[in-house]
Amino acid sequence: MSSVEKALVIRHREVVPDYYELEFIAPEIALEVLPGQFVNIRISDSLDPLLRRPFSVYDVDKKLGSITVFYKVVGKGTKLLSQMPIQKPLDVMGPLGRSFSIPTEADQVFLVGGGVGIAPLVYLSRVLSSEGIKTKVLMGASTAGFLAGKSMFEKFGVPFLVSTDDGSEGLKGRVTQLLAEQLLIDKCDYIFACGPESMLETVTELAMEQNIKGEISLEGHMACGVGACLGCAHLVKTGEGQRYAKICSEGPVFKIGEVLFHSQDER
Amino acid sequence: MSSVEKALVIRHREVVPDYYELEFIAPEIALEVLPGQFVNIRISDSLDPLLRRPFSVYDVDKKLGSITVFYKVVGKGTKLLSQMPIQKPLDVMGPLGRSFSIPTEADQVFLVGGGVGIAPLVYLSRVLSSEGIKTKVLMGASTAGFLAGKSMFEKFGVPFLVSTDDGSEGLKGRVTQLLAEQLLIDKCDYIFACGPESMLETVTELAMEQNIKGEISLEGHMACGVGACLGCAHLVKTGEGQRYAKICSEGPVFKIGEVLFHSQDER
Amino acid sequence: MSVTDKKTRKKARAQLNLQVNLGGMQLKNPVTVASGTFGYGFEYEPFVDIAGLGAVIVKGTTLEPRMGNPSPRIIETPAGMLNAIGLENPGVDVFIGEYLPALRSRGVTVIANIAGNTMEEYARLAARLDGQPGIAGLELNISCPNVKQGGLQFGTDPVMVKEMVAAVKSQTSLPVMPKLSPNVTDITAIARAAYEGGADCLALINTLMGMAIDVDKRRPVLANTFGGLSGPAIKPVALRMVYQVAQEVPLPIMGLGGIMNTRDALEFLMAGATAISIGTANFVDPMITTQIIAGLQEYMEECHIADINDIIGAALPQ
Amino acid sequence: MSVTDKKTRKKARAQLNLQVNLGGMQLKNPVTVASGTFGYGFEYEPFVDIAGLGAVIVKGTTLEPRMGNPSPRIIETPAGMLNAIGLENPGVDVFIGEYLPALRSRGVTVIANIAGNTMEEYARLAARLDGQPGIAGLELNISCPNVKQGGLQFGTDPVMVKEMVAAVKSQTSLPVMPKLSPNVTDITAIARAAYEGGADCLALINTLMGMAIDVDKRRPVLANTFGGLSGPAIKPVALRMVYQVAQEVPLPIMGLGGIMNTRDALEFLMAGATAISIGTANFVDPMITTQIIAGLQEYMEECHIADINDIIGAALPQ
Ligand SMILES: Cc1cc2nc3c(=O)[nH]c(=O)nc-3n(C[C@H](O)[C@H](O)[C@H](O)COP(=O)(O)OP(=O)(O)OC[C@H]3O[C@@H](n4cnc5c(N)ncnc54)[C@H](O)[C@@H]3O)c2cc1C
Ligand SMILES: Cc1cc2nc3c(=O)[nH]c(=O)nc-3n(C[C@H](O)[C@H](O)[C@H](O)COP(=O)(O)OP(=O)(O)OC[C@H]3O[C@@H](n4cnc5c(N)ncnc54)[C@H](O)[C@@H]3O)c2cc1C
Ligand SMILES: Cc1cc2nc3c(=O)[nH]c(=O)nc-3n(C[C@H](O)[C@H](O)[C@H](O)COP(=O)(O)O)c2cc1C
Ligand SMILES: Cc1cc2nc3c(=O)[nH]c(=O)nc-3n(C[C@H](O)[C@H](O)[C@H](O)COP(=O)(O)O)c2cc1C
Ligand code: FES
Ligand code: FES
Repeated sequence: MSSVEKALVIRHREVVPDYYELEFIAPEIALEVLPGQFVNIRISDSLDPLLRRPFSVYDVDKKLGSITVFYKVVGKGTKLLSQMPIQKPLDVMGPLGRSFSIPTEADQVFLVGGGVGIAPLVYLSRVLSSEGIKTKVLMGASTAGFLAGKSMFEKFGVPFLVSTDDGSEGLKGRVTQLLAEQLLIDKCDYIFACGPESMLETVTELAMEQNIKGEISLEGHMACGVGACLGCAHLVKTGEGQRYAKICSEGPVFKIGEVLFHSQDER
Repeated sequence: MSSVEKALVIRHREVVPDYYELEFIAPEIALEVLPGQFVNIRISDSLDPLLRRPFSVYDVDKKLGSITVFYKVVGKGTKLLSQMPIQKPLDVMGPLGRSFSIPTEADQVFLVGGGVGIAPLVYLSRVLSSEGIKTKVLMGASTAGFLAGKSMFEKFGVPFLVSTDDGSEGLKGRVTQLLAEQLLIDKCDYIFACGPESMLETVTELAMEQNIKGEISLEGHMACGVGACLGCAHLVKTGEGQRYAKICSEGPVFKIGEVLFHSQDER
Repeated sequence: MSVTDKKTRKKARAQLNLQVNLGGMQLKNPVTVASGTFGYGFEYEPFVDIAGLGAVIVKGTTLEPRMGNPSPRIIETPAGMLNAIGLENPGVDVFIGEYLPALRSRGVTVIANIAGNTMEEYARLAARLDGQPGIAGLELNISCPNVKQGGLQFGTDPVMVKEMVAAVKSQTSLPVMPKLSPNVTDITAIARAAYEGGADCLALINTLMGMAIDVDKRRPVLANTFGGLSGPAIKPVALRMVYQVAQEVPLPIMGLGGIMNTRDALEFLMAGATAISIGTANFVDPMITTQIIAGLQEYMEECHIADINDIIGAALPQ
Repeated sequence: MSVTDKKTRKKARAQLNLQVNLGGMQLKNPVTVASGTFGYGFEYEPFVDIAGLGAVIVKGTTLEPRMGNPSPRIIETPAGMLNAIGLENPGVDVFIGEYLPALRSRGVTVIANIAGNTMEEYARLAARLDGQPGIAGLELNISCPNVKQGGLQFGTDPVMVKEMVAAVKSQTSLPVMPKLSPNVTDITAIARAAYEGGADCLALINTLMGMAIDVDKRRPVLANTFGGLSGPAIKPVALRMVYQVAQEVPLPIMGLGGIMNTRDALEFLMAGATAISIGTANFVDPMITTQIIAGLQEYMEECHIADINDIIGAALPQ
């Protein structure tokens, strides 16, 4: 069950410019959280910014009762968060949302992350490995300096390949190109992906072409985080047609093929 | 001329419970500021709290270019301010308002402060002393623990007497009683007072009864601090009748007898 | 606090009366949750004892299921947020068949919130909900920006408001609470019309109509262009309207709009509201309702007020 | 930035056009300051080159001096503030005799803001100001909560608005800019009425009517009970009204309400405002106007926009 905790910040550092790792003690959340779930953080007592901000769980230390999130400074809230000193309590609500499933039949799975979208894939990769499922991480960034999650995969010994838009490291191009290449040369039974919508759309196309099952994690503007406000709607397919699903409570993890993208959703 | 400075906080401590001393580097303001003037502080970048908060200048170090304010935590803004770490820049606007005048003909003057109202009297007492005017400070608080400004007067060797509502130190009673007593037994050519309105009203009555001139420093809700918004109006007497004066720019220091109190102003 | 202190306090609390009567609806306490901000209550069960609330006002219900608007549906604004959900809901039959029984079994005081495209739809919804066990009253959302008739919104025209309320009243024995739009020149005129139409109480306010522009994309942020502004930003406007209506119309008021804490709740009660609703604040702090109920009790103890009804309207002119 | 970079930038800036025409008023740039928030300009001279502003809209002026309301006149609210100044001002003669010459000698573009108790007072004020050198235009404050006629505020009744604008127009050769109240059901109806009365441009919005209650004293905080809500809290409402009116009425708009930074200013321009006013933000940051002018230039450079007029209305439906 979700709860709200006053979580003591024990570690907070800028990994690469504008990307931060933040670790805090939240035993109840740490105990329950599954890969792909998120926490909703109240960044300040002030009424501006007003709403909580959602962040995927990057890693968990179940013994210590701590949770790490990995975030990028993009606006007012994340800017403020980046100034949060350690040893202060943070108001954290979680765990929220549906987790990734563990494809126990799979032999090898691909984890595809674009930018800060690698956040939920670290904890997932650890759980998959512990279940004896081989994982290969494909991660992309605009340039080598922003490949921030590498150290975590290195730390946990998860094999990974990278792409950068400017070719400063790994394949020059999008991470979806990397995925296309890898699908040609390596076995993949299941795909997990998180990143910008355009990336997720391409991942969906690639997976469906090759008939590979998988799951993607979406983002969206949120208010409540618990399915009450209907603010975080995303169009999904249903038997008969389409409907809006709540990213926070029916997602953020959706099956590949279930989600409808821009082209249908946006003006 | 007033300016806005990004002032580095160099000292910040809780003197007695809820009363803080805050020192910051603001060379342009420090150079110009006179006793009785105030600064307007933007406490956070957030839009809540939105407006700046006014604080009297408690002390100045002209050499260092620093200013100290002395404040009490009473609400959202002062609470937030109390959490301000040192070595961070604070957005300070000043100096603002009219200063106390220096009654060069006076031999001995009384400085009367109620609660946090002693704030502007410290710097004033130093300037008066340097002009060779004898000063006697009368300060009141609810209880001994809140007589926070004492250390400053001790430091600068300014003689002072105290009163407390509960009698835990000095005279048991209001500081205005202390003033009444002192007016009977000691010479006073001029009175300066700062504190709650009810106190200022009584000081005014006592001074006028005895035909002693003087000045009082008012507080009020402020928005602009520069006389532009007309938000900080206080009723004053004019030749023909009455009008609203701007506390920020025509005050906060007013001549004794000039200001009209509650009884006339409020519903 | 010593053990004896705690005991005395507990005893004192037991003697406090928090119960209020909102136009025939008996509420355990004046703290309710606003329609559309608390789902059907279940979503907040991990955080709140929902049966302990004065009432749960559920998400707006229509005759037929509604899909709602495209995304983005919400965006934060300074001390507020805009929403354009578009009344997404599964329709009245699912509400009656699935949600209502579950709420009833939990002992929740339920106020149903209804919306339609025409006056007739409102009347049919009222008829359909009449006699359904477990509903304490009906809130009429006549202030939804989607609902228009003859080019004008129902909620902004006194004549239509009066007719609408009368039409609904004729179909139900439940207390009827029209929820007024703040996007009007004279809120007291609308409130009076609702009174004349037979309303049992009034809820005010719904959201202020607003918008935001995405400077990079050079177009409105919300897919629906306009949205409803809620949260602390609108509190001064909401409070003003409650204060005005409380003086002009002899109906109990459910006050809402930007309430974030106990002091805000007290402001509304003192402005003349008999009960209050918490909306956007639930998103910020999911346990806020429980905290405000406790906060009201503390306030009553400190100020020696035995009955919450004694402070209702305390700030109104004598 | 290297020296050559700086030079190129300076050159680029020189070629940017920030000038706008607001219904006959030529403004150096679209950034003006809102009436009542900038005094007569002098108050902000330590912080701002007031002649560099698009215009200074001075404090509301009446025929006779006004004393204003008792205190408290202002109170902060979440991301906003309430004010009930009560139009304190020294009267039109002092304005013409003392303030105007001083502003003129500094090269400030001045827009006078006028208010009265009756339509006749407005007309007389307009006549009195007509031909006074140094005034670029007249802003009509028809939205002040103090000003009533026949129980209704001028600014909320289309018929009165039209008459009022026509009455003022007949007395002056200056461009006339009615400033509209947001406390209305349909802002476009009021805007159209002003247009039909002969307005040259429109300013929107004035403050939303709100209040706050002092829980300890159990009475309204403001001595005047009600006050006008301004600041970022109201920005979504202001922006929505500008966007609506820009589509319905063929008049240039001065947009204001809660603008705090360059992005906010751009939102209003994209919503269809030809110029913008900064009000409450001056209190928060006295140098904000200068910063927004620079910010607009930076934005234009980054987006390769040579003329600010090219982004006006960019977010309106095609
Ligand atoms: C389930 C979920 C998990 C997430 N996990 C992570 C994570 O692990 N690490 C991370 O860095 N970010 C994550 N995000 C995104 C993160 O929540 C936003 O970056 C953050 O809320 C922005 O807040 P801000 O105040 O800094 O930005 P704002 O000032 O609010 O906005 C800045 C920009 O971000 C956009 N934005 C704001 N909120 C969101 C949002 N919820 N989703 C998408 N765009 C938004 C705005 O439109 C704007 O363009 C996640 C979002 C969701 C929904
Ligand atoms: C010229 C001047 C000099 C001042 N000097 C000092 C000083 O040296 N030290 C000090 O501690 N305080 C001083 N004050 C008062 C100080 O500005 C307020 O205590 C502060 O603004 C409160 O901010 P807040 O956000 O904590 O309180 P809020 O949450 O804004 O309000 C808390 C309480 O304080 C009251 N309040 C808010 N603002 C003011 C105000 N401007 N004046 C009076 N009451 C107010 C509110 O009505 C409320 O009761 C001065 C005020 C003025 C006008
Ligand atoms: C996301 C969201 C959805 C809402 N949906 C409804 C609704 O379905 N019916 C209704 O009458 N009001 C609805 N409202 C309005 C709220 O019930 C309430 O009147 C408004 O938000 C003001 O209160 P607040 O400031 O406390 O949120 C909704 C508000 C929000 C924020
Ligand atoms: C303290 C204060 C005084 C004001 N006085 C006037 C006035 O005299 N005449 C007028 O037309 N508007 C007046 N206004 C309204 C502003 O000009 C402006 O319309 C409003 O504040 C919204 O803009 P903002 O949110 O940027 O402040 C006043 C506003 C404030 C805050
Ligand atoms: S954020 Fe409220 S329903 Fe998803
Ligand atoms: S605070 Fe604006 S005039 Fe004094």
